[in-house]
Amino acid sequence: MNPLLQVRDLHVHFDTPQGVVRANAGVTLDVIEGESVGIMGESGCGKTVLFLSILRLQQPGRIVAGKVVFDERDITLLPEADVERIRGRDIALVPQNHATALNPAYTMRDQLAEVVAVRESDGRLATVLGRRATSLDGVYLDEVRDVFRDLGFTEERLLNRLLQSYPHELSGGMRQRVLIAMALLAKPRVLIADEPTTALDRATRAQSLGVLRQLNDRLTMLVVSHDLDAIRKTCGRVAVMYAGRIVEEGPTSDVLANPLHPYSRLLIAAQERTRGVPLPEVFTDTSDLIHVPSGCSFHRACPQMITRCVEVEPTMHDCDGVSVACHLYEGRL
Amino acid sequence: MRTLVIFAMAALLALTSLVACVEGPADSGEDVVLRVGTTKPFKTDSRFADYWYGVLSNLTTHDSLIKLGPDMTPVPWLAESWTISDDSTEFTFTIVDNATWHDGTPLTSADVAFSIQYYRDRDPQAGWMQDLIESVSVDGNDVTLSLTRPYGNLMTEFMTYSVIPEHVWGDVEDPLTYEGTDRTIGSGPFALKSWDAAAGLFVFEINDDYWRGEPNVDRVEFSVYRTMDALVMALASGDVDTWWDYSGEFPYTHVPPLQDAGDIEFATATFLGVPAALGFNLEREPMSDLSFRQAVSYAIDYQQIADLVFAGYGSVPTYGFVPPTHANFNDDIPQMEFNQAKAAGLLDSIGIVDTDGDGIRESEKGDDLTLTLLTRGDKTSIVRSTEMVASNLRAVGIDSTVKALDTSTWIATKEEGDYDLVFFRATPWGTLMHASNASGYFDARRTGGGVLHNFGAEEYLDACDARLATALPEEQAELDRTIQELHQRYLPGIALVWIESVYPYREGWENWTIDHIYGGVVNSFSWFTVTRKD
Amino acid sequence: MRLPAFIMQNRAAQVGAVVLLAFVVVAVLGSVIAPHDPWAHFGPFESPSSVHPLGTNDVGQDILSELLVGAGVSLSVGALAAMLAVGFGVFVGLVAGFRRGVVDNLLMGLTDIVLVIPALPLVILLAAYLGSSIWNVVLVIGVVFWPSTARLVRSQVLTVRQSGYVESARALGAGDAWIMRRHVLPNVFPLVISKFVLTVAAAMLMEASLSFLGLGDPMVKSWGMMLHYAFGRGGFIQGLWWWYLPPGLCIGLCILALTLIGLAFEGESDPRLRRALER
Amino acid sequence: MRYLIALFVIVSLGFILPRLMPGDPLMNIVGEEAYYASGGALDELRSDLGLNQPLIVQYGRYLGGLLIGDWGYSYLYLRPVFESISEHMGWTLLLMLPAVVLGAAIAAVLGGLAAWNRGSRKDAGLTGAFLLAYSMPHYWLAMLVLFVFSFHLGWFPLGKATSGAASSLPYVVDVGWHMLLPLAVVTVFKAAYDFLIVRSSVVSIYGEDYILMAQAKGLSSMAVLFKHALRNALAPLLTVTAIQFGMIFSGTLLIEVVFSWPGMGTLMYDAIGARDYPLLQAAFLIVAICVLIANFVADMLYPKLDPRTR
Repeated sequence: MNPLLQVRDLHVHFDTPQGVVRANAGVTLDVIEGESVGIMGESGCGKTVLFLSILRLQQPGRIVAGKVVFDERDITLLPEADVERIRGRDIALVPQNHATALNPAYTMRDQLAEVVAVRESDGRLATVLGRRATSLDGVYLDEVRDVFRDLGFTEERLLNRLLQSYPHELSGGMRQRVLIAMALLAKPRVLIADEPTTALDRATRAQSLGVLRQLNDRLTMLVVSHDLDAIRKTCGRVAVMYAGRIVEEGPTSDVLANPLHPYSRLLIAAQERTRGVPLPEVFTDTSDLIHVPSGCSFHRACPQMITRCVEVEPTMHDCDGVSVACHLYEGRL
Repeated sequence: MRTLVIFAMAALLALTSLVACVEGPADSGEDVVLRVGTTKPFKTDSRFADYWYGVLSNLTTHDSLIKLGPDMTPVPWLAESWTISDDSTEFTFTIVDNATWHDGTPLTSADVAFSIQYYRDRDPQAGWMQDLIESVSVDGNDVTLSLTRPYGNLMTEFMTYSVIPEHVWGDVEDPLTYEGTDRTIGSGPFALKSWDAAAGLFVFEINDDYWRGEPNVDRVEFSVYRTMDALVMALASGDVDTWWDYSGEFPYTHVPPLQDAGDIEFATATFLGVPAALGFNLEREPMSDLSFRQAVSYAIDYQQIADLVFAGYGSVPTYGFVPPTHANFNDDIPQMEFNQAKAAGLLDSIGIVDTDGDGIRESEKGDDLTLTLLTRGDKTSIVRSTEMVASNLRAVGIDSTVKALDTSTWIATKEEGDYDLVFFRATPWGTLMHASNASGYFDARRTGGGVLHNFGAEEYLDACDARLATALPEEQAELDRTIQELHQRYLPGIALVWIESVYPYREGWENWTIDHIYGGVVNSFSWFTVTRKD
Repeated sequence: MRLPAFIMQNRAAQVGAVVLLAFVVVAVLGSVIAPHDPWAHFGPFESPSSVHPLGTNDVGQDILSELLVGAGVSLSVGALAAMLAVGFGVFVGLVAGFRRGVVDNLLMGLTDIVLVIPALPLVILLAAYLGSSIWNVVLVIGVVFWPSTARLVRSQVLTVRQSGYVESARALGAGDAWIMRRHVLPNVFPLVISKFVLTVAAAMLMEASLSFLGLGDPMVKSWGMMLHYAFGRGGFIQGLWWWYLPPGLCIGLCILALTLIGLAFEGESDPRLRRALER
Repeated sequence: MRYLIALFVIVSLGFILPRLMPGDPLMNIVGEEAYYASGGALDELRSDLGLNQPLIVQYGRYLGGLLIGDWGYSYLYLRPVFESISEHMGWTLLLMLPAVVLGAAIAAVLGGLAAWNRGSRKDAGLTGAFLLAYSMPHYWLAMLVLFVFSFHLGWFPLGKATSGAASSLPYVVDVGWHMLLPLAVVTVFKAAYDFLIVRSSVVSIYGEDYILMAQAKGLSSMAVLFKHALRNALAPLLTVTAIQFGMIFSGTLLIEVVFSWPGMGTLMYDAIGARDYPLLQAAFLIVAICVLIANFVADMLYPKLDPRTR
């Protein structure tokens, strides 16, 4: 069937004092309605830029080539107003850093109500300053209750306190829940979860993983994460990104059990060791994004480099269900 | 948001509190209204506390015994006549009997006597009276002053002291701090209707039963501006009809826009004072040497100062310092001469020569001669003149550093004698002080803010004393000429320029009388001569 | 960090630098390129002509020459005053930052107080007291403008001290001097430079204000004094724009240029870059 | 406590500085030409004003007076200092407070827009314009404004706070008419200053995740700017405004002179010229207190604007 979200050969560039950073250099990815896809990679591999571009929030980056088709419409070409309508309502985001993702100046009630208001009408200034966006009552309050119940947050009294409080008054787990709740309140078709489990204590991690697992039978998900467990538990399919490209992609079980691309191997091995703690940038050298090395961008750090890697840029090959961009697998079927 | 509210409330508060403290009088129909602009820093309507209002009241709300007529001789006012004893120690004034105060009570010779004593005993400005006026006696309409010594300048002095009502001031201990609303009551042609500090506006209403008859103007408004620029704009754009200043001259640099305005005309009169002058520190070498002072006098390009600083309205003065406006002007005294050769010669003759060839002459001690020029930083025309003199001196090999200071600091520095040349101005009234002929500025025995008191030559002091000792016009005339001569001979100071004052007024006003002391066209005489054709 | 790098990244700053450079060149060559001696007297109130491109002032001095020579005076007044202020500020800031405790409290107390006193009235007071020599103007302005620098430097010193690597360096027995050279100065430097540049601007503005109020040095041709005379001696009221506009514009442009450069040092690069690229 | 110390030092500074200056305050009471061969009455006056006592005694009296709310007696106005000041203070505040609020408001909106469209032509235009205003000598611009709008176009009065007698229109309207130009000028300078602050703080706020989040929620850019970004830029703006207060006073001083505005600025300027010690002391004190109050208010309001600091 036709994928709900198609990313086709996406190129996103950033102009920096040091030069043009090619943050995404030809990303291609399909997401079919109902499935959930994981994206792995280190800091700086371009996964953040990828989902920002899907929401067209990559500024100041420039989408120089490729397209992002959502529901038959190319987001990169839509007028801003339409994209605003897609954001939140069709594609919602659960941001990575719960500590900073909530506006310190507004209470939870305000920020949740805002979501409802936007969903019900639109995102114009008048709306978000309007009554509905600032007070949360009646059916909407019930809705919020339900959402939080789903998130395993049953106690009425606590909920009321939660609604009254400002971000800095809440624990990390709480904030994480609120963020997820906000995403759900928007009733999106696609949910992008950016590092949903980092910066959380074990217990909360387990919880929010649980939540995500329930969610992925309900809606389409894109999970960006270091965390193998997170990916394993929540995603049917996983893509490994390196230096702005997807180097390997396939069913989660296969890829995690038996990664093909040398980079995937190193990455997954390292991740197994560190249990989801974000990696220091061992393999990626962000300067590669500016002065792109010839051939395979990984060849410098690659333990299995062959001369061909320096000359020719590898393309995606399919080898039994898993597609991988590496010369080692060329011609193998 | 909360901030906004608070600010807004505060602002509102401020506003309302202000609304409370001012009333706006309504103006009536076809009255003849004269609107006068001024830049004098008025503070209050207390004629004792506010020096400038004191002056203003003398020509609006109050009357003096006599005034100085346009021809610079005393004319009767509240005193319809007077007699002076031959030894000039007894002055008897006969007071008019139809004068009344604004509140209706008649003005009597008793009021006059009271006023003189009150000034003597209570007014800091009248300190000079204390050891001079021995007694004041009243006999019918006559008021007689007995002096401890002959005093020739009394008549001139008295034109600046207005008579005040005994029934107001009788039991006021300290006039400076008296707050009573009746402190503005006088006998003059106008009564103060309002002083609005926020609007910087004095409104004077006509005094219908003024004892000398009704003035030609029904209401006079004095509007105070902070900068001359603003005032001239007001003149040109018709907000005010004319300009008033006491002791200052209208800046010529501001004349052209008024000429362009089209409906402004100018009355002119030779200024009684000296708008820019320099004095020598006679305590110091080489200023103590007459030849040096003469050398300086030759070094200065007077015509240039007249042309550039005073825009051609100036003329080259004489060695006698005071201008021809003075009643007994000595016209035998020669004009100042600009002659660098003579200057150089004189300097050489007294051993001030440039030995090391650096273009600067050295004093006897051998170090470069660098004079300290002390000047009034707040009077641009004086500063400009100083600038000119500095370059003139440089041209004859005398270097200088200029100290431009604000009035108070200028006075203090001058009092400490911390200068070689001091630049100042002699006000119209100032030139009449003391033994007249600007002696008030030079006589070493004097004290005071604006004066130099730098000159103590026997001859000169004696002449001053003699002049002070006689009130008889012909004797005075003789001595005036002498004093001017002595000034030429000793040269304690140099008048840098004399000027034609210009007094702008709006077309349609005619027949002004010019008063050399009280601000040109706006004065006690004009009230009865000026007319407005409609 | 090399200064040029800073400027080069920021087009506005480049413009500022160019303008400022132009002014500095004029300031240096002023008396050389001036068509006349600014003190020489020609006909008063002449309109612009080939001889006097900007006409002459009330006493017939060539306005263009005044302007050119004035550049030197105004700029050096600004620069000297700023050096004084920033120098002192840095000193106080460093001492307070390192010596903590009583010294710190005292110095910062003083700083706050000076911050609270309205600058201009104080400057007027001091200027009137010291007399209007150009040096006093410099001194006075210097005295008033140091506190903000002091606060800035101090806070920098403190943050640097807090930082782990300095703590450990201390543990290894590194002295204040070393920490200062190695860590504080590099961090403080751009801020101080920007503070300096901005203070120069403020000082020039202050000099102009003082002159306007008649507290400038009449024997020195600064732009402020030119304006003082343009207003005091009828240039303005007579609408001689070639007299009262150029000095004002020059002051404005200079300050604009300085501000542009100063802001560039605060080196704002788009914060969204980091988020996008380093995750 | 720090406030108190600051206050004390300022009180003392206000006392010492004027007295360091050369010049005799009495000169201004008796006028430039007045002379006093026998200065009896002057000495009397001098002792009335307590000027003949040693400084330390005068200082003691002054402090004592302050404690019982006696601000001393103005030589220049020859009336209790407090009256003169409260009168002029009203006018200055009438000019300043609206200017502060308006300036901040304008700066907030435009600064926000400029930051939002960072690097765009709009940004360049706005920033350029405000920088230019920021760079012009205050009095110079004020003079030009007065020249053009009041003199040439004749739309506004040539300075002063009211037309007094000619207020056939209601007083308040009259005042409003008079204050429009000076207010505009002060506002422009205040706004120019704030603009830079707001712009840079909003620019940095853009890096914040909650802005990204707000966008991801589907808020329009205006909504993000005005509800989320500006809201968080208010706190720094408040702080700056408080610190600025003294500076605004200074700026207002010159503008008051140009517009013959009867406020603190002109008062202080005259007081300095006249060596009116008591008036100067009080004026300094008042202004300083205003600044202190401003800072205090800011400290109070800050938590309201930034919940994190509660």
